[in-house]
Amino acid sequence: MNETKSVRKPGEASGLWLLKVLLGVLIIVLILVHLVVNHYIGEGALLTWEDVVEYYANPLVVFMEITFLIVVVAHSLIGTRSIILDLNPARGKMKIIDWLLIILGSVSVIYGIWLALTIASFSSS
Amino acid sequence: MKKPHVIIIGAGFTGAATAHDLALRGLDVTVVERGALVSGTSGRTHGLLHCGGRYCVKDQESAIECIEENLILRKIVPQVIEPNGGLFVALDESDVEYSKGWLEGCEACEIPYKPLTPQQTLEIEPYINPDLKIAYEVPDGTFDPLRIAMAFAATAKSNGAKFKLYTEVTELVIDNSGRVTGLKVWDRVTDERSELYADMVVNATGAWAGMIAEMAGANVPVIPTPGVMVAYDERFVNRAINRLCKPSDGDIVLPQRRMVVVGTTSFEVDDMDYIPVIEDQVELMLDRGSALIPGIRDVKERGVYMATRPLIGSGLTGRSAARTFKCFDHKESDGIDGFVTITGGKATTLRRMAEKTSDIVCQKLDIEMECKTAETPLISYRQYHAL
Amino acid sequence: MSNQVWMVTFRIFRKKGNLKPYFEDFQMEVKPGEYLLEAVERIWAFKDRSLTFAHACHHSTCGACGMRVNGKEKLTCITLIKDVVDDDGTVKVEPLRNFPVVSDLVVDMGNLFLNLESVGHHPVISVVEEPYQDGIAAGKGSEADYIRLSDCIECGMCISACPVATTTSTYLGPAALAGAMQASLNPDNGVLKLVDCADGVWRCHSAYECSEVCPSYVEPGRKIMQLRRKVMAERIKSIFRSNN
Amino acid sequence: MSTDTNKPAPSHWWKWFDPRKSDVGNWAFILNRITAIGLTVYLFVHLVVLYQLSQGPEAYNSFLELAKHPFIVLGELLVVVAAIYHGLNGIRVGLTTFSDTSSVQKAIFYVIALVAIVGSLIFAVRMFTA
Repeated sequence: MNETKSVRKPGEASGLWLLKVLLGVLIIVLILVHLVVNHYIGEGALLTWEDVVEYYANPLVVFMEITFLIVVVAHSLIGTRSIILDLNPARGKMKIIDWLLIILGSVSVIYGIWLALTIASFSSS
Repeated sequence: MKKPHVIIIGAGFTGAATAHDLALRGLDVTVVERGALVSGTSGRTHGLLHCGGRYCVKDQESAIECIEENLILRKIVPQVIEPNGGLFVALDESDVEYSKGWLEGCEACEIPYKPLTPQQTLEIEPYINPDLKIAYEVPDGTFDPLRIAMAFAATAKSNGAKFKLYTEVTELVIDNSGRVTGLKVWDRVTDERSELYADMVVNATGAWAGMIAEMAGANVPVIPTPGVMVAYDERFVNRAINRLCKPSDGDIVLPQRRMVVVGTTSFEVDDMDYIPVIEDQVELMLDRGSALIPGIRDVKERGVYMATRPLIGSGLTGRSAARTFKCFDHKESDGIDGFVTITGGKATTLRRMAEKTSDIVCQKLDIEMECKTAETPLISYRQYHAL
Repeated sequence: MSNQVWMVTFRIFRKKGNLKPYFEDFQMEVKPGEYLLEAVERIWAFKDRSLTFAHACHHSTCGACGMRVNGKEKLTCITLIKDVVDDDGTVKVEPLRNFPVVSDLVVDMGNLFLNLESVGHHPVISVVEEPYQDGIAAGKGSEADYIRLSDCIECGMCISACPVATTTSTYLGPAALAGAMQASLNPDNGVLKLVDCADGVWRCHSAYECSEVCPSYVEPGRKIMQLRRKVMAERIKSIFRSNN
Repeated sequence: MSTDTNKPAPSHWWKWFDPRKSDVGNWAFILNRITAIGLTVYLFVHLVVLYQLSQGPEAYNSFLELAKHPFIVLGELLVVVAAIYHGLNGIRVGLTTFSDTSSVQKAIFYVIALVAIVGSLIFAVRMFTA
């Protein structure tokens, strides 16, 4: 009954934790860039569908938004995983949860890319 | 053959050490303790690993026990000992006067010492009163009270001993022939009462030994003698600092973690379950302690506590009473078989008290097993919780 | 001051066996300058012999008497009653959180001790190994020769205060991670690898409650951060080593 | 003492948010966790809602009309406040991790709290007067 420490959960070692922190820093940077870019290109607010489409006409904007999406989804899902880890799930459950999070993240990113490209395509047509 | 079952009452130093000794000799041991481990006198001990210097003038038997056990404990349980040595410091002419007899005592008891000039003393312990006349370095040490008991208990457990804490003895079970065959206990964890059977019961309750003995109609002349200890919030020294004088109040200052602890006093009480802190004595500790280490006056008090020594009654009281221990076979003293009491003594001699008690227990049970505790290193105190 | 007497209600957490826990009030005259453990011991001595609580040294070297006092972890032997009595004259005393309750105020801290053991924390160390931040370092000269008891008194209060430990019993916890930091002074014992895991140094969420309640200068939160830097530095170093 | 040494303590997730007599560090953690959960929920709701963009101008613009409701604006403000706090506390955690500043973590918290409040007020004024 004394060997509890042999059942260490794999996962969030320095790598994942560091990634979360770096992504966090990146988010702050991207938000600041976003605010600045938004101010100059979008001229303040994106209050109509037309505004948004026009904004997305710039390929740099599309690239930036997609990057932002990936970074935010990754950070939030690693964070979610960290919160779930705090609930001390069994090793097997954690594996399932990991897969669910990976699927959720992939679907979100693919959907987001599709959405961004769709919006961008409105301006060229 | 079935192993004889020995129940030890009390998980203080003596109880834990006796459990270790008997378990090492292969006996089946159960310790019952009404409170937590070392929650009586033992936990509240000053923590001085005596070299014997304190007793070498008036009580050489105790002094010799101390220096011998000191060296053994350093070997078997270094995990809880600060082996930095100690100083006996003379602050005035009367201390210097006392030192003559003291040095003779050290020689007689084979306690090694090294004289230091005031300058040499202040070089190694700069916070000692700079007005000192002379100091002697001796092999004192300090130990952690709870953890030394845990180390003994852990090793006892690793050899099969069981510890039942929060289990209070309510009655001794005595058969028609006047033999103690077990005890009735109250488990304070579950609030349940039960009866335990034993081939031998060892009363290792220190200052409370008289009360337990009375349950069997036996008499133990133990005089509960409390004293105060005051902890101050700075570690001024690395060595145990003793005043070089006739043992009196507040003449020892010990380092412990980031504190120093000054002790102690000596008076007698009847009810020892709760000893109130006497504020005049706290004041006295500050006075006496700051005579040795003036800086004590400038730091905060961190804690105050009273510990009740079990002194063996012999007509003499307080500081004059011997600090040695005594093991009573109640068959001889009261005609009660199956019942042994160990009391008196001091923390430094816990192993030897256990050895003596275990010898008597084994002799009574007709078992021929040598004591091996002096050569057996104790396992990590933390294993107490693993076993 | 010294003659002043306060009537204080001690609201004590009680639990026996599998019975439902409850709070019991004990009214008692105390001196405001007394330490809380004195009052708890007096309740046992004079009011209710069934009360269980752990204690030993009564001066903060053993770590046995940590409890939650008005919801906050306190080492009761060095906590003055006047500092914890509420305005309505009550003090609520509960066992530490995040440990199984044995009975009343006694908890089972076995895991804490085993975790400290598993990371190789040394109970006695050279005085230079846990240096003083401020205050006086005792002695002079070859201080490295002096041995002293380590700062951590294994009281479990940091575990009780830790928000992560409330749900993650496998988390090594502040005390053991601080112990690992101490153990990592010896570079060859593999402790940095041991704590580089989800239950180790990366589980901490920087609430620093551990450092807040630590009665013994350990500052576990700070040690965890130091340990993180050490683990990261070790990882970076090992990348270069494997390339050679 | 007859207990199993390694019996886990009972787990209650809501105790993460137990304010006890918490010090600021614990409040920082509680707020961090609440904002984390809130922002994650918002992120995915936001992604779903933006589907309207792919459905052409009518769908999206009518949705934008709906979004002018004060409750929605208030919700958006909460998201902004949460983001500001979460980001700033992230900086605090990073600082105390990568440098030996955990002894001043409380002071850092007070600074970020002040910045967060000022920032939130600026956004509040802008959003409700726009």
